Amino acid sequence: MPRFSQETGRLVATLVSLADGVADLVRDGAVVALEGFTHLIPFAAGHEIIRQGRQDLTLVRMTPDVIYDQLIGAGCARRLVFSWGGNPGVGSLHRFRDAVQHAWPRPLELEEHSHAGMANRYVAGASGLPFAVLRGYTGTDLPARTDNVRPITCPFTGEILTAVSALRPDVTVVHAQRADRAGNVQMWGITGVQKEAVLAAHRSLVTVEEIVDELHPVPGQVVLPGWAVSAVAEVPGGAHPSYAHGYSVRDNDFYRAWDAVSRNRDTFRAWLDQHVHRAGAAA
Amino acid sequence: MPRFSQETGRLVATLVSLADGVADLVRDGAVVALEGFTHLIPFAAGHEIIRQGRQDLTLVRMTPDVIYDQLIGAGCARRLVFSWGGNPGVGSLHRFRDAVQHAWPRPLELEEHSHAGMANRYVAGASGLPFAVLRGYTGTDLPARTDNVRPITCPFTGEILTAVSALRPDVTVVHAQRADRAGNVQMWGITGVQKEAVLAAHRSLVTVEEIVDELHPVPGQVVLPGWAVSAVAEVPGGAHPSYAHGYSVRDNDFYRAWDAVSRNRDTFRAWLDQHVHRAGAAA
Amino acid sequence: MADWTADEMMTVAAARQLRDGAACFVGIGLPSTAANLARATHAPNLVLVYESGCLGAKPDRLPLSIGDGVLADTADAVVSVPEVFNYWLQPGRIDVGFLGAAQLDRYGNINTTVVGGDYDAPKVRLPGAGGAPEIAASCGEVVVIVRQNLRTFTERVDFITSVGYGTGPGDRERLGLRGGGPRVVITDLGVLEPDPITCELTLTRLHPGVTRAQARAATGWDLVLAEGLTTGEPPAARELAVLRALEATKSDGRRQ
Amino acid sequence: MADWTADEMMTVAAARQLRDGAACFVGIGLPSTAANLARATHAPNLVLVYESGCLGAKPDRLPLSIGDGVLADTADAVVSVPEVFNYWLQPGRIDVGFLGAAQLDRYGNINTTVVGGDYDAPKVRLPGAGGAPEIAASCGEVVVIVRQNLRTFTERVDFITSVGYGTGPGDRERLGLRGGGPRVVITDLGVLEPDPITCELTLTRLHPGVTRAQARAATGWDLVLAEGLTTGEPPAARELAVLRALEATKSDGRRQ
Repeated sequence: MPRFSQETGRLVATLVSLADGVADLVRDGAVVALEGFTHLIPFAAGHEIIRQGRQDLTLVRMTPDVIYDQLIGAGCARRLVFSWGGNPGVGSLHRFRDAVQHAWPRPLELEEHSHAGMANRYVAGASGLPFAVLRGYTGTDLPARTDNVRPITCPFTGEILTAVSALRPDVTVVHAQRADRAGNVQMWGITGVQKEAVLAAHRSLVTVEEIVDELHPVPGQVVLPGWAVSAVAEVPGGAHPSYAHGYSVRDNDFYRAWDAVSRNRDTFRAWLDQHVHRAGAAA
Repeated sequence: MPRFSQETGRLVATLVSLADGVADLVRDGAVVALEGFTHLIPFAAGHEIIRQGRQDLTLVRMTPDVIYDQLIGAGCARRLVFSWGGNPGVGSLHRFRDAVQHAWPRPLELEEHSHAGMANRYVAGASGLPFAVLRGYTGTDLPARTDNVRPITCPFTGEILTAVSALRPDVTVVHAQRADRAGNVQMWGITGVQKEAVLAAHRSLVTVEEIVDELHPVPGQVVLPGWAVSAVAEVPGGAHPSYAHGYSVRDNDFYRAWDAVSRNRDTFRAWLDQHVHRAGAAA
Repeated sequence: MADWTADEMMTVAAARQLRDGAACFVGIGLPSTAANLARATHAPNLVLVYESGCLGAKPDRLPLSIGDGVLADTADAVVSVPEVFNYWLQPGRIDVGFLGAAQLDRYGNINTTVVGGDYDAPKVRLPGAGGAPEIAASCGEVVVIVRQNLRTFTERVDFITSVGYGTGPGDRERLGLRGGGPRVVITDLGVLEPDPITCELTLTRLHPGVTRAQARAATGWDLVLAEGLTTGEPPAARELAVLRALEATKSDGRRQ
Repeated sequence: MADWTADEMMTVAAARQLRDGAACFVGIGLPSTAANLARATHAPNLVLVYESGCLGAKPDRLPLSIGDGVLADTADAVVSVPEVFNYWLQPGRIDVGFLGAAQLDRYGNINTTVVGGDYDAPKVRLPGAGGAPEIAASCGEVVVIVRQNLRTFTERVDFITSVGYGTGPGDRERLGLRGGGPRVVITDLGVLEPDPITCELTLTRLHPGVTRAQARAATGWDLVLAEGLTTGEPPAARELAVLRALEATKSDGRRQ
């Protein structure tokens, strides 16, 4: 969806508001990946998805944590494709468990993988390949639970390895530190699997701490050219309670507090009502 | 070959002289990759290999250019595994052509690939996999000339793609801007396929512009931890006539002049004698 | 009454397993605590690798998550998540992998996926695999840290998330797993190691003050006691002091 | 007598093929010259992708090699060589691929490997494939720039390094090649385009001052002239001025 800018004549990502970006790119029933490996998690975009009442989403994410607990508890998800679902360093995700164990607020189908498998599924998607090869899953009970993990034989050595099918989300949403007005996106610190998740997706939405006139190089940066991104929305603090390296620090107290908030359906609903629904598209 | 440092108690790359590093790591008959994609080409290490009179090497490199023209003309190579052999922007490699067309100074076996194929062969080697998958070679005459390119069927879609076998050089040699005393290596600018080539090899030798007490982060840097590198040698200017971004510029005049020097066997031998053999291990 | 807790003893015992200079793949929780304790005591040059892509991280406090900024700030290199698994873990570059477990069987197979009921309607849904299956497959050796009780030490795990010795001798080779598998299991009661012939986890060390009977009573299979079963050293004063100082930094997570 | 050379006409004609804003995979030599001419004239926002990993390079002079520092210094992003092929070229993110040729046949198949003799003892050993096979396979379309003569325009290429339309209609689909293949071939005599039905390269435009007879005489197969064969525009004064200024920067390579 990069547009050909009339003023610059260049293929650029569209600069949008968070509300418009989510309305345009995240549709009911879509396969949606919100990525960010502990760092740069697009919480604000997740909250906007909840506010807009998206339904029947297939949520994809290596490490579904608090933001997916919220999306699942809010009833947005029909299916979850993941490799580790917990509150890092704190414990379980109670909304996630409630959905799996008691189908509340609705049943949640699961497809689970290992981190290595998920990462390689994104790599295959980003590479325009139908599958990737790894040494993984062997001897575990995981392959019996999905059609997306199969043995593959090396055509040179005869060795049997593991193939995983490519992940191609309808849309990937990530948060980054900066973008320029052409939609070139710059992120640094722990950049996880975000590049692969964006390039694997048919369309992408990037929220950023700030939009600047010029991107100055930063050590450890990953830059996504504007012509490879669909839309960019300026959302300062859009990763909170996760963080944006150089802009904010991880709000560990929030993650700890979430355990109590999420244990009980009523306290969760109250939290959601106050902090997401009433918060409006301000976030 | 990283050693356990007595003073620091840490796994570190050995700091060596260029002569000792080549003597220890590059043996007659070995499979040797000198990588560097136009930038950071380890010329000094190549000259040391010539000075030490290595024989029967299988030389591996995506873009054999002037340094391989010199190694081939000096008679060090029995076999060349490559994807593009020329003098970038100037023309042919005359020593390479003389070896292939007239077996001078000795016959040269060739195994050739595409860039995408070679890059993925290094990726497979670095990943501990026996092969990699790509969309490549299809419909060309290249697969008929090597055993290392074969069709592979996607276990999910049935689509037929191309598999290339992993490259595992006995030793990879690269040049970088800096290393610290623990052998942590830092390079930036165009870093090509060097990380993959080093990680794919059984052992590695890195020449650097300078060894520093501390590596300060640089935008676009690639850092190879000392525990993943065998040996590091300080060789200022060791990439000339290639360059080290931030330290020197590419000596394009040398590349242009090489065309005349290398056209004729005698002028080549005279050049080799004066600029490599007599230069001693100073370079 | 000892002046240290069973968890402290367990963490200290795990830290002692790590030799200086080794490259260690650590998850959050007890593994990260033990690895950082080792780095702060006898193994100052331990190379900590976190699945978030931080190679050689040197945190001065315990990160609450594997993605805390302190890990990136202090790392020798920060790489992508696909790279940490494909270029660093998979080829066997990591010496030691640290794993926890919700269930563990006599062959060191680990379950962190589901407990009870069946897979589609489990009694307890656990976080899942994360990096564990490939850590268990590819690290030079695996150190398991887990509290020992009948819920955890089970005759059979409800789901094999990560493979130890499978069904016994030769299984890892048959499966083509290149890493050495679980070399030691550290619990709050003692230390178990695989029998060289049978691969079955046997009790080789008790923590001070723990009896054989307690260890057997906390094990869901007929636990074999190794000949030469010993009692380990209690935590040294320095080990305890450093561990407690590290634990104290946890509450301090916001100051990154 | 025209005040421009055939090579200048060829480069200008190639530059005119590039629409502003497109992503273009360029090799060194005429393709790089033409792409930078386009960027300096009608296509200021052309995205230049070099196989050295420079995405969106904006050189202010002609690099002698695809790895010149100016490409990294001016790029939107510099990525590894595996990444530029796997994440950027292979999935079809590049609109236009620019290729040269030592031999070219009527279906736009290209040889840059060996000429004459047989593969193991060739008369002329050429540089080889480089990035060309996958550029030809995966770019949205391919623009070939090559001087037209009997040595180059051959009935059959001695080695297929890069596939055009193979043996004719349907071949690219049969081979599973996802890119569109050669859309246009720019020579020093004119412009050839594949016939929509037969896929055979037919002459659609002559450069000013070139005759049909000259074009046929320089082609090693019975060259079909398209109905509506036209004569192209000569280089505009501005195109020539910019091109010559660019060429002048070549000699200036050391000042990076």
